[in-house]
Amino acid sequence: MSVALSVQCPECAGAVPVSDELMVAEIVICQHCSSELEVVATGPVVLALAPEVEEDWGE
Amino acid sequence: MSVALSVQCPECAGAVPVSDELMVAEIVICQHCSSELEVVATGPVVLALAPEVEEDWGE
Amino acid sequence: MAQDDSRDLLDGARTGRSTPGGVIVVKIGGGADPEAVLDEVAERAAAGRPTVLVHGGGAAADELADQLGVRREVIRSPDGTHSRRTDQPMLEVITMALLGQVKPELVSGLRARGARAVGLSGADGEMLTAKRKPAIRSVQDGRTVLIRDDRSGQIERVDPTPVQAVLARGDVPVVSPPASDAEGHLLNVDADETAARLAVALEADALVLLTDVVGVLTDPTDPSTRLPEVGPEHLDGDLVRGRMRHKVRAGLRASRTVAHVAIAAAKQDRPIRRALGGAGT
Amino acid sequence: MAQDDSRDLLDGARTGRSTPGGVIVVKIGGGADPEAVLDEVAERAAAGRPTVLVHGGGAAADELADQLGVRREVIRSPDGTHSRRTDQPMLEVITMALLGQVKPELVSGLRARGARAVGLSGADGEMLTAKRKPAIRSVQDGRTVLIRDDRSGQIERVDPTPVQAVLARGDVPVVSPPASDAEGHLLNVDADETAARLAVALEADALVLLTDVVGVLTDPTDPSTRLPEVGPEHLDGDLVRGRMRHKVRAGLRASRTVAHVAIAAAKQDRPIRRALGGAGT
Ligand SMILES: [Zn+2]
Ligand SMILES: [Zn+2]
Repeated sequence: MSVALSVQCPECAGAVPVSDELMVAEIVICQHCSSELEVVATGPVVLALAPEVEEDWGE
Repeated sequence: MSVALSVQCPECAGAVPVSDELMVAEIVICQHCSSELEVVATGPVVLALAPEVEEDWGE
Repeated sequence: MAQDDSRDLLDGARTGRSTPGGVIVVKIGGGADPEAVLDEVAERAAAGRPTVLVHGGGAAADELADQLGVRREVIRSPDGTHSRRTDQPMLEVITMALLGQVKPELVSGLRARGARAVGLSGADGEMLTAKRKPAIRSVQDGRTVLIRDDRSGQIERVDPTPVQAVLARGDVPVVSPPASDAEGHLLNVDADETAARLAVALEADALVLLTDVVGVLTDPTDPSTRLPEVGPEHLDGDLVRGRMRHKVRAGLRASRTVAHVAIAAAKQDRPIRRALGGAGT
Repeated sequence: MAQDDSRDLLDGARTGRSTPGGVIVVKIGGGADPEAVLDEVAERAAAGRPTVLVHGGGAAADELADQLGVRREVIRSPDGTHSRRTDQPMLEVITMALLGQVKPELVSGLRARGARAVGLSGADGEMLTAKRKPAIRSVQDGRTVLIRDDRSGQIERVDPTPVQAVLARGDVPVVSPPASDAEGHLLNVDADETAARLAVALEADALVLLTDVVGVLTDPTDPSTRLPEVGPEHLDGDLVRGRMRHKVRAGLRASRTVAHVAIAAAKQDRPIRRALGGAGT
């Protein structure tokens, strides 16, 4: 059963919908600011800005 | 049950007592000539001169 | 990676090339039967033509992991690349398989053919220094998940000196992952990348990546779809998938400085010569 | 193997010794915690004092054999020596454990301490050429049985060139079995013998065999029975048993040409210095 909850985006403070099916370390996208967020904890869900995507192969 | 059999020593032709408990690759000593003999096969037992003892450690 | 008539490359003396000794780097998987490659490498060694043999060992690592009960997983990154999930137990399995099974077999095989070989890993003599990514993205069941315990890395620095020392003696270096980081911790790196980076660092004349297919195929099940040449554009879409993306990417990077780069089949007669003659990609 | 004040040995520069660079050979088991030895080896390397680290790995091989379901057996020869039954599966386990587990750990440990190390096996560069005995005698339940599938051998020839090349660069060679025969087949050899033969071939100043006991003990359970010195007569009877016989034999052979030979405990502070100072045998 999915409960309609939301958590504040750590970047823009917008409402990010979360469900109890989210896994720790999962990535969710904030629809307001497009930031990649990481599920740092569940029960309750805590979000943080996800680490940068590092470029492959140097250069 | 051990049957009183003997086989000819390949070196000196003396009688070497053998039993059906002998294992392949086992070493037996001929009491007549003191040679080291190897059980090459069982059922029936076949004996051959055992390989030389190689010296350890060179020299 | 253009087709070239490789005969002048292999008959090095006639070309008067000014590259250092005409060394070539050959990479094999470690799963496929190495007999034909070993024959050719030993032949080159006997003729005084320096060759570096790089190997992986994914199949051996998989089998050993299963025997030891170590979990195997494939990480599918958002860009479509597949890579092995390398947590600490898997890193130990990879190390055991590459250094303790595949490499000794290749060194033995070369000696049996009259060549002298020296096994090296990236950790030896700081030959390959790598850096791990603290967090990597993995796509599972439509979710993207961050993985932080991964012990794989990318090669940051290559010191070819240990390899050159072996070559100077006329021996065949047999090189593989793992690499180590600056603190000495082992990291798994891609064997194709290893071969490519070494080829660049050694200013090699050629890099040959041998695989179990005849070349880069748009349809991996259909050998007739072999591409005689590839360029960076081939990596943009979905045309090249899975492990072959690693090879193509490594090959393209190397081709900026290495004159001849080829991807071809290991399971043929004289695979190195045929690969450089254009039989692959 | 006499007691010596080792300070002048370790402070090589002051003695004006004419031996080549004052290299010493240190052998560890591979089972014991290597931390103290690695500390000291890294320290020596930083001070420009060449050290060769030889290792075995019986405990690691035993554990891996059990995990893989490979049978373990000890061969008790008529003269009382114990050796590992080394059929082909066990040889593969030994190779995996020594080259794929113990050696990478030591190379990593040295790098973590700021030293650069290069792993080598006897098969690399034909460093150790061995010959197997076609038939060995094993005493089981009072019977003597011939074993013909044994893949262990004795070292026939030592080529120290690969080790010297690593030392010349200021790096630490980390050396172990297996060796190979003239046809390239791997053979297990004794790690203590490996260390001793290398010490002789390198004209080393010292050979230190580190173990889990404080020295050669007449009663292996009682450290107070440590013999400060041993000679060939100690091998005649039953005084020295089991694995220690291998060490004593190897040490005695080496002592004909190596000035300082010691057998001592690995599990102490600064084990190398203390061993050469007479704390062992
Ligand atoms: Zn936001
Ligand atoms: Zn007789």
